[in-house]
Amino acid sequence: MLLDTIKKELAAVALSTEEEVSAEDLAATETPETVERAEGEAPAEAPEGKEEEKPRPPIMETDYRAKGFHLDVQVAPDKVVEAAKILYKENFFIEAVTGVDWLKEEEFEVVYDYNNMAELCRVVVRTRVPRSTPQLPTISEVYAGANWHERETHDFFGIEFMGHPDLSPLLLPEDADFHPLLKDYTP
Amino acid sequence: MNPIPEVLRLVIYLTCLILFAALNAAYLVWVERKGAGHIQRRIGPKEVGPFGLLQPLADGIKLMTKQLFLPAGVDPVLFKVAPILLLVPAVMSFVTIPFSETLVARDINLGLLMIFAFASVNVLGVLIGGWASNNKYAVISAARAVSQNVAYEIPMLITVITMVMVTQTMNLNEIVMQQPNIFKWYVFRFTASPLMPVAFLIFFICSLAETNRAPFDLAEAESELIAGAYTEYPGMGFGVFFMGEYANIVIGCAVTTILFLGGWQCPFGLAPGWWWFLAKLYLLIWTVVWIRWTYPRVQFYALLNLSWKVLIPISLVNLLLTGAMIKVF
Amino acid sequence: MSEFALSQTQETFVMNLGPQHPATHGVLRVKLTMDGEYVVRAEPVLGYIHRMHEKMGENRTWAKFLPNTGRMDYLHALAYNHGHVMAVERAAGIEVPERAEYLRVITTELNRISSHLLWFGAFVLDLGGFTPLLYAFDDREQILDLLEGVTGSRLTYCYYRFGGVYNDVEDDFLVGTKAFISRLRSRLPMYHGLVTKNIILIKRLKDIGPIPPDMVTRYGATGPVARGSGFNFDLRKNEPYSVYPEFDFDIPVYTECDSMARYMVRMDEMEQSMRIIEQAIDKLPEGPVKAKKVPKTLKPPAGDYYCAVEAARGSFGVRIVSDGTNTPYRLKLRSPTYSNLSLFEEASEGMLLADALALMGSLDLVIPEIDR
Amino acid sequence: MSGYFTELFTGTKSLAIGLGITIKAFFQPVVTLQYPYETLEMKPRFRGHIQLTQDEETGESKCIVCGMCQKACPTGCITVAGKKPEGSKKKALTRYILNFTTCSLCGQCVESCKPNAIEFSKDYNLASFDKNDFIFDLLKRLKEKS
Repeated sequence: MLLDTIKKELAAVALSTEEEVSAEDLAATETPETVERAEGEAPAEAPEGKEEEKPRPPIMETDYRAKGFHLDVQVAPDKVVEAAKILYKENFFIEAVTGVDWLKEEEFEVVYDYNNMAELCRVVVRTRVPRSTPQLPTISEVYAGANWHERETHDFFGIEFMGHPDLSPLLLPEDADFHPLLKDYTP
Repeated sequence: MNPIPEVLRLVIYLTCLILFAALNAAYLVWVERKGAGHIQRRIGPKEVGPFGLLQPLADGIKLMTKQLFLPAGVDPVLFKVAPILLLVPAVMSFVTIPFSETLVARDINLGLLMIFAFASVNVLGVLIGGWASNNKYAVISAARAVSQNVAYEIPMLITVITMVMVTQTMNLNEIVMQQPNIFKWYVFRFTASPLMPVAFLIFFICSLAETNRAPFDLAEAESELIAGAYTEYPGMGFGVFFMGEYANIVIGCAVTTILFLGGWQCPFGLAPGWWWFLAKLYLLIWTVVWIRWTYPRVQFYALLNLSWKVLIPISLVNLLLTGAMIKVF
Repeated sequence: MSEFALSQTQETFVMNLGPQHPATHGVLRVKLTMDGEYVVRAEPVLGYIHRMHEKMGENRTWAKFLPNTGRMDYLHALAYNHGHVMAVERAAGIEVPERAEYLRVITTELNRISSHLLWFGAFVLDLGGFTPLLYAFDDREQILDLLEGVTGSRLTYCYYRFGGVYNDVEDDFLVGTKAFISRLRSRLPMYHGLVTKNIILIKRLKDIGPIPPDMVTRYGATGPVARGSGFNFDLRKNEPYSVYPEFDFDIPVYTECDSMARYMVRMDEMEQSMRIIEQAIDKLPEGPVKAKKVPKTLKPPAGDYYCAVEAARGSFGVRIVSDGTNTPYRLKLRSPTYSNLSLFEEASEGMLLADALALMGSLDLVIPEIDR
Repeated sequence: MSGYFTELFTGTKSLAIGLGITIKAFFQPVVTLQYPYETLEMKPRFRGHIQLTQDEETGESKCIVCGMCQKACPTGCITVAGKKPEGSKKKALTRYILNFTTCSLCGQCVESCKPNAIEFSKDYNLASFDKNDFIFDLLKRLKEKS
């Protein structure tokens, strides 16, 4: 099955929990479930017991019916290109690239959505970059379609994709120097 | 012998012809819009006057009262000359058109030749207009118009040569007189060449292409080139272009009528006169309108392919066949 | 016509196609570098009606984002409603009654037909034929009337709610829909006679604007663009959502990769949508149209969720990142045409201007959806 | 070579079919509605701007000033105010302002209204040169109606 094959192949690039895990990376592998909004009006919703849960494995199959995707892979920022190459070899196509601003953890999460046309298999590749130096390599050489998605992510979050051919604002005005989807952005 | 001096007669005729061309342009727009409306199952203009009949007047007033400004960077002389260059040859061509046996401004022996001489000039109007506009869309349009006209002049003239071989005259009135009834119309003159209906079609298609009409309206393809060579023209500059376009359509259809459909002759040999000519003319013009609102636009290479691969070979075959027929019979 | 070799020494000029141009159907600007009539480089410039829906989503509750979804793809607004509603239902674990699902399918498929009809007209208009546009509008108007009777609006629908639909349909809608389907069935041969089989149109679309399968994968193109390049990929079949598995329908796939293939895919899809609607009306169960247990203030458990639907132009995906509060932490909207248009630059290289516009028309652009 | 003639023939035939279709349409009745002279009746569910419903007995508004519509509105275009009259338990509506310029007609206010105090109107002729014309005082409109 495609899911098993791709899981096996992606395990090579997924963030490994045993070796070379710095304190920062540990935070990265933490489940986003424990995150609460800074000024949420109703903070009591997240159950207390959740914090005792183990950190999420870097590569895991998710419950498709509940989540909407099959495989969730955490990779180091410099491994996204390798992951993209593996997925490209298996004829996956890129659906979207986007970012999430985790203000509390001072990190950006960059999320790559892949899907396969032959057999339904949605793979989510995520990586975390520090908010102060949001840099990671571009995958637009593997997936030409990622070009615009990365430009859009750069527009909205200011995440820099190293080696990207043209990171000028795409959806925002040409002279825009702001990044509206940052949680601390005020117009 | 003639009560009216020749010069005065010509002036009167010319005035009437210019009026005829202008009125035709105005009301052909109305016919076009009304026809398009009903073909698309709506009614078209209806507000100004009964059935929208005064709409052309309103449009004309609007165009005339608009400011005639020169866009930045245009060539001021050529920009103004271009619309006239399109309209004048068209009006000039009317001079030799026989509306009836006697109703003709100047019955000259080389009428057919003169019309085609003028027809070749009018493309200059589009070319100069497009060039002078200092607009990239207009330049592309001008280039398209010229190459299209050159490509379609060839099959058209080959067909005309065939016709001249058959009629043995270039006098339009004489050509009409050779076709007294429907069986003697050149479109059905199978004794001259069995390919006569095809020749008629070729000539009609070529006149569509020569007048930049849909589906050959590449020069003003509105979904590609906005309004082509006319993009920059304001007010009456555009209006004159428009008049020239429609005058060209009338000329094209008039020549088709004269060459193939017996001009002012009645199909049944009864009461020949200008009314028959006009009836046939407007029937053809209606066909032009009908075609416009039916087909999508052809692509440029398809246009040239049609000319070089279909129209020219067939018209050449027709030419040879006609020559052989004349030789044999 | 890509055999034309571009020479380096030749002079090129830059032409702006848009933001106001008849062929872009909205405020899209394409910066064309032209060599005569040949396109050397076509660079789409986006963002003229960018409204930052994603930020708006972060600042309002889940339910308050509903009207926004209808304003992205104004031609297939109900699919966008559906995508958002389904994503939130998945996150919050809301069960939808069966009748509501059927109503969603009927209305969204009607909307899909109306979207394809408008595309059909506008595409032929791009190619210079004006009349088919108004014939298509005539039919589309019937759909809008039907949908107006149900949803209350004609274009930017806001009909689906979390756990169901806004209100139940009446019988005259079902009768009217059936009448419309038999009407459209009789009109489609007319469209094919007037347009599809027309030699001029065939000459303009056949082998024009090839999008090879490899390009589809690299750019992530979906919808009719992928299906015209030989991919049997339709989320209604591949990722069966709602009650689509209950129906018997086919996915039209053409392997020619040219503009004609994309054209045929959409024309055939209309017929398939009609089949779905007919079956849905026949099977329509009785029951409530709204789930009972929908909390007033939705607070989906924290985590991220993805949900995609097949809109008229491709797969529309909604990624939700919830932090357990009543507003989304992050709402990512993946619009299909954004990916579809991004391949235009590569696909249009070396084409004639008119062919490039035919290719652009065959991608079926809706600019508000690209710009979001 | 035979392909050449086949294409010529089928092409000409397809063009003739096209002409036949358009000329048939030419003689068919028009389908458009001559708008200012003819109008359609609005569908019962047509969503115009909202208006207050009338209590059949009292002729007053049914509104209980709970503020649910104001809360449900995505764009915040509804402003409701009310106060308790002397000796009454229930609040009475004193002001209901709809800023129609930002309304997106989503229907969430009508849906959220428990006492059915608001409904969609059937007005669609709403063009105006002045933006202020679209800030509706619905209570005033209700009084004018009754």
